Amino acid sequence: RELEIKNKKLAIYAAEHEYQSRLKERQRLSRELHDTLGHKLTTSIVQMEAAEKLVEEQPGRAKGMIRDSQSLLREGLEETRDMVRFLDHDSPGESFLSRDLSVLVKSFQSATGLAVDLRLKIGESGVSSEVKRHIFRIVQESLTNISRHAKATEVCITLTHDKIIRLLIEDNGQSVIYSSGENLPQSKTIESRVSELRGNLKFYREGVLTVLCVEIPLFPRGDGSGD
Amino acid sequence: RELEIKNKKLAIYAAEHEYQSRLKERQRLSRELHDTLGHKLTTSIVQMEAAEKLVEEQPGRAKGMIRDSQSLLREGLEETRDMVRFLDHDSPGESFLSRDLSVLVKSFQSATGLAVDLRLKIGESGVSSEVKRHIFRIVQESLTNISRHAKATEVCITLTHDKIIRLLIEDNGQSVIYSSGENLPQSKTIESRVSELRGNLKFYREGVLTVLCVEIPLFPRGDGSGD
Amino acid sequence: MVINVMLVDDQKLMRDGLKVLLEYEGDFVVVAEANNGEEAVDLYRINMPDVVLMDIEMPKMNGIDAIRSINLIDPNARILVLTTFGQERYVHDSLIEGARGFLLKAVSGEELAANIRKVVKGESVLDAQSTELL
Ligand SMILES: Nc1ncnc2c1ncn2[C@@H]1O[C@H](COP(=O)(O)OP(=O)(O)OP(=O)(O)O)[C@@H](O)[C@H]1O
Ligand SMILES: Nc1ncnc2c1ncn2[C@@H]1O[C@H](COP(=O)(O)OP(=O)(O)OP(=O)(O)O)[C@@H](O)[C@H]1O
Ligand SMILES: [K+]
Ligand SMILES: [Mg+2]
Ligand SMILES: [Mg+2]
Ligand SMILES: [Mg+2]
Repeated sequence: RELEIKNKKLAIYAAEHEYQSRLKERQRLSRELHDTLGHKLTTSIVQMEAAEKLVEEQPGRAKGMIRDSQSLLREGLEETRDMVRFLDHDSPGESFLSRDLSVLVKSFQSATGLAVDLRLKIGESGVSSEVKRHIFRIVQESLTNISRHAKATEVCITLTHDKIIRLLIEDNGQSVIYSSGENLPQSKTIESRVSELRGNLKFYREGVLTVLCVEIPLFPRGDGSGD
Repeated sequence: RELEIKNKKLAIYAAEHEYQSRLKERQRLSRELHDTLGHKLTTSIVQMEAAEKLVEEQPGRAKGMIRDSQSLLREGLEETRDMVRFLDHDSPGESFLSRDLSVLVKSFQSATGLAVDLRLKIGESGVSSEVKRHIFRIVQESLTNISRHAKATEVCITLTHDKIIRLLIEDNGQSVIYSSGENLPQSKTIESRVSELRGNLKFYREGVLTVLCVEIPLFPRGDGSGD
Repeated sequence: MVINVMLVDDQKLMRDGLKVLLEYEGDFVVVAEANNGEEAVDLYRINMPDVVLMDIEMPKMNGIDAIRSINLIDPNARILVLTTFGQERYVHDSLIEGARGFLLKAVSGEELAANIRKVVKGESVLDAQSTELL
């Protein structure tokens, strides 16, 4: 019975996580639009109207006000550009993936009670949003598997990125019948994601740990291998 | 083998749907920011620069330019306000739920090959985003169940809304051993969503159809029933 | 009759603009300008203006708290709230605290003046957006 409830919880948490992070993003954008653009547009409109009234009587002051609203508008334009950039690049910098993974891990922990150690050592340069999306999904599927099959109490996720991206997910699963060095059956979903990225997947037992190791080349398409 | 592939597809489509609709929303906002606000800001900045130069020599012309960019900026402010509104109300009007359901049905059809008839007759007034979210999830879970358990070829989804909200999901499932009038086992996930909304859930066989019927009161909290 | 106005906004550029627009009308004098809610309360006591134009989001003390404090000093205080979008959460709160109405900050100078005159006569003022909310 307890297991049944736990499984239901798990099934829902992924969907909820999506919804929550989408909601947070909307709130963030809304605030940004209000607090920066909204304010700046409003202030410049008032300034411009004032300038219009002063043109004949106090041309110098009018010019000052025109200049002030100009610079407000320039700032507003910059912020608009930033928002467009943020929206266009599904994951602006690595920070977006990091944030998403943190939220995922948190909601997973509270749904399952499992302790998860998340170690992100990823730089800021060009990881495509496609790669990030797959990484996110692989972590999600692995956590689900660990919670369903591993009887583990601890999980450690390490994501590093230099010439290649390496994702390591280790759990101290107790229920496993495999001996050290032996390979485990691979999840088809994870397998297909990794192969789509032309990466390398290993899933094996090492001592008391079950290890999923994914390595992804940074330029899966432009490597000229031609297959 | 074919079944296995189909199941994998199903597991992925829900997550993909979320991702796609989130992406579309971002693209829409990005376009709006770029094409409307961005343009208006740029034009005003240019105009104001020109106005500044004309203040002394041609004050009348300067004033005209200031007025022009003022009205541009007022439009821009309106648009910003609309975006904030859109972002704050998770589902602005019923249109958002309708759109989401349509996208869901489409991606479900293409993943499973099942024919789904979607009939939405929902008005524009106050359905909370909480209710909408649950409705969306119930449809999602039902479609998944139908594809996994029902061996149906057709599904009809009807959503109406007057004093209460009524969601009807009918499939022509062939594999069912229940006779007409008999109740089927209820999905815990759907059950818990419906009870959270203080709604009513029926799941039964009627002739050759399997029918899921959900009724949700519009004001589940403010009805003074005191329980 | 000259109407004495106090401007409360944490943005100087906004106050400057509003001041020019009001004084252009001829029957307004800006007697005080406050940077935040705290200053607004102090300056109200000193100047006892006919009307206050109040921003909401400000450091130190926000507009809602300032409205409450000013109404304790002078239950007849006439305070008009200026907002960016008219959709903000606090629209309702400021009415409860005793504001006489709302306007968008970006209304035209003429509209602003006309609405202040209404408030001085004891009428209340709600723009379309805020009315929609209530
Ligand atoms: N962390 C793990 N520890 C032990 N066994 C695992 C672990 N992850 C996966 N497995 C084993 O590998 C199998 C395949 O995993 P896979 O994710 O492909 O399928 P599943 O989880 O059983 O079903 P689903 O298709 O719903 O994910 C599992 O059934 C389980 O036996
Ligand atoms: N449309 C349907 N036609 C026939 N049987 C159905 C239908 N929907 C659900 N069922 C039956 O009801 C049962 C309960 O559904 P429920 O969604 O709770 O569990 P499940 O789909 O088996 O597993 P999961 O927890 O992954 O959703 C199913 O196992 C199935 O036998
Ligand atoms: K404000
Ligand atoms: Mg699995
Ligand atoms: Mg199910
Ligand atoms: Mg302010």
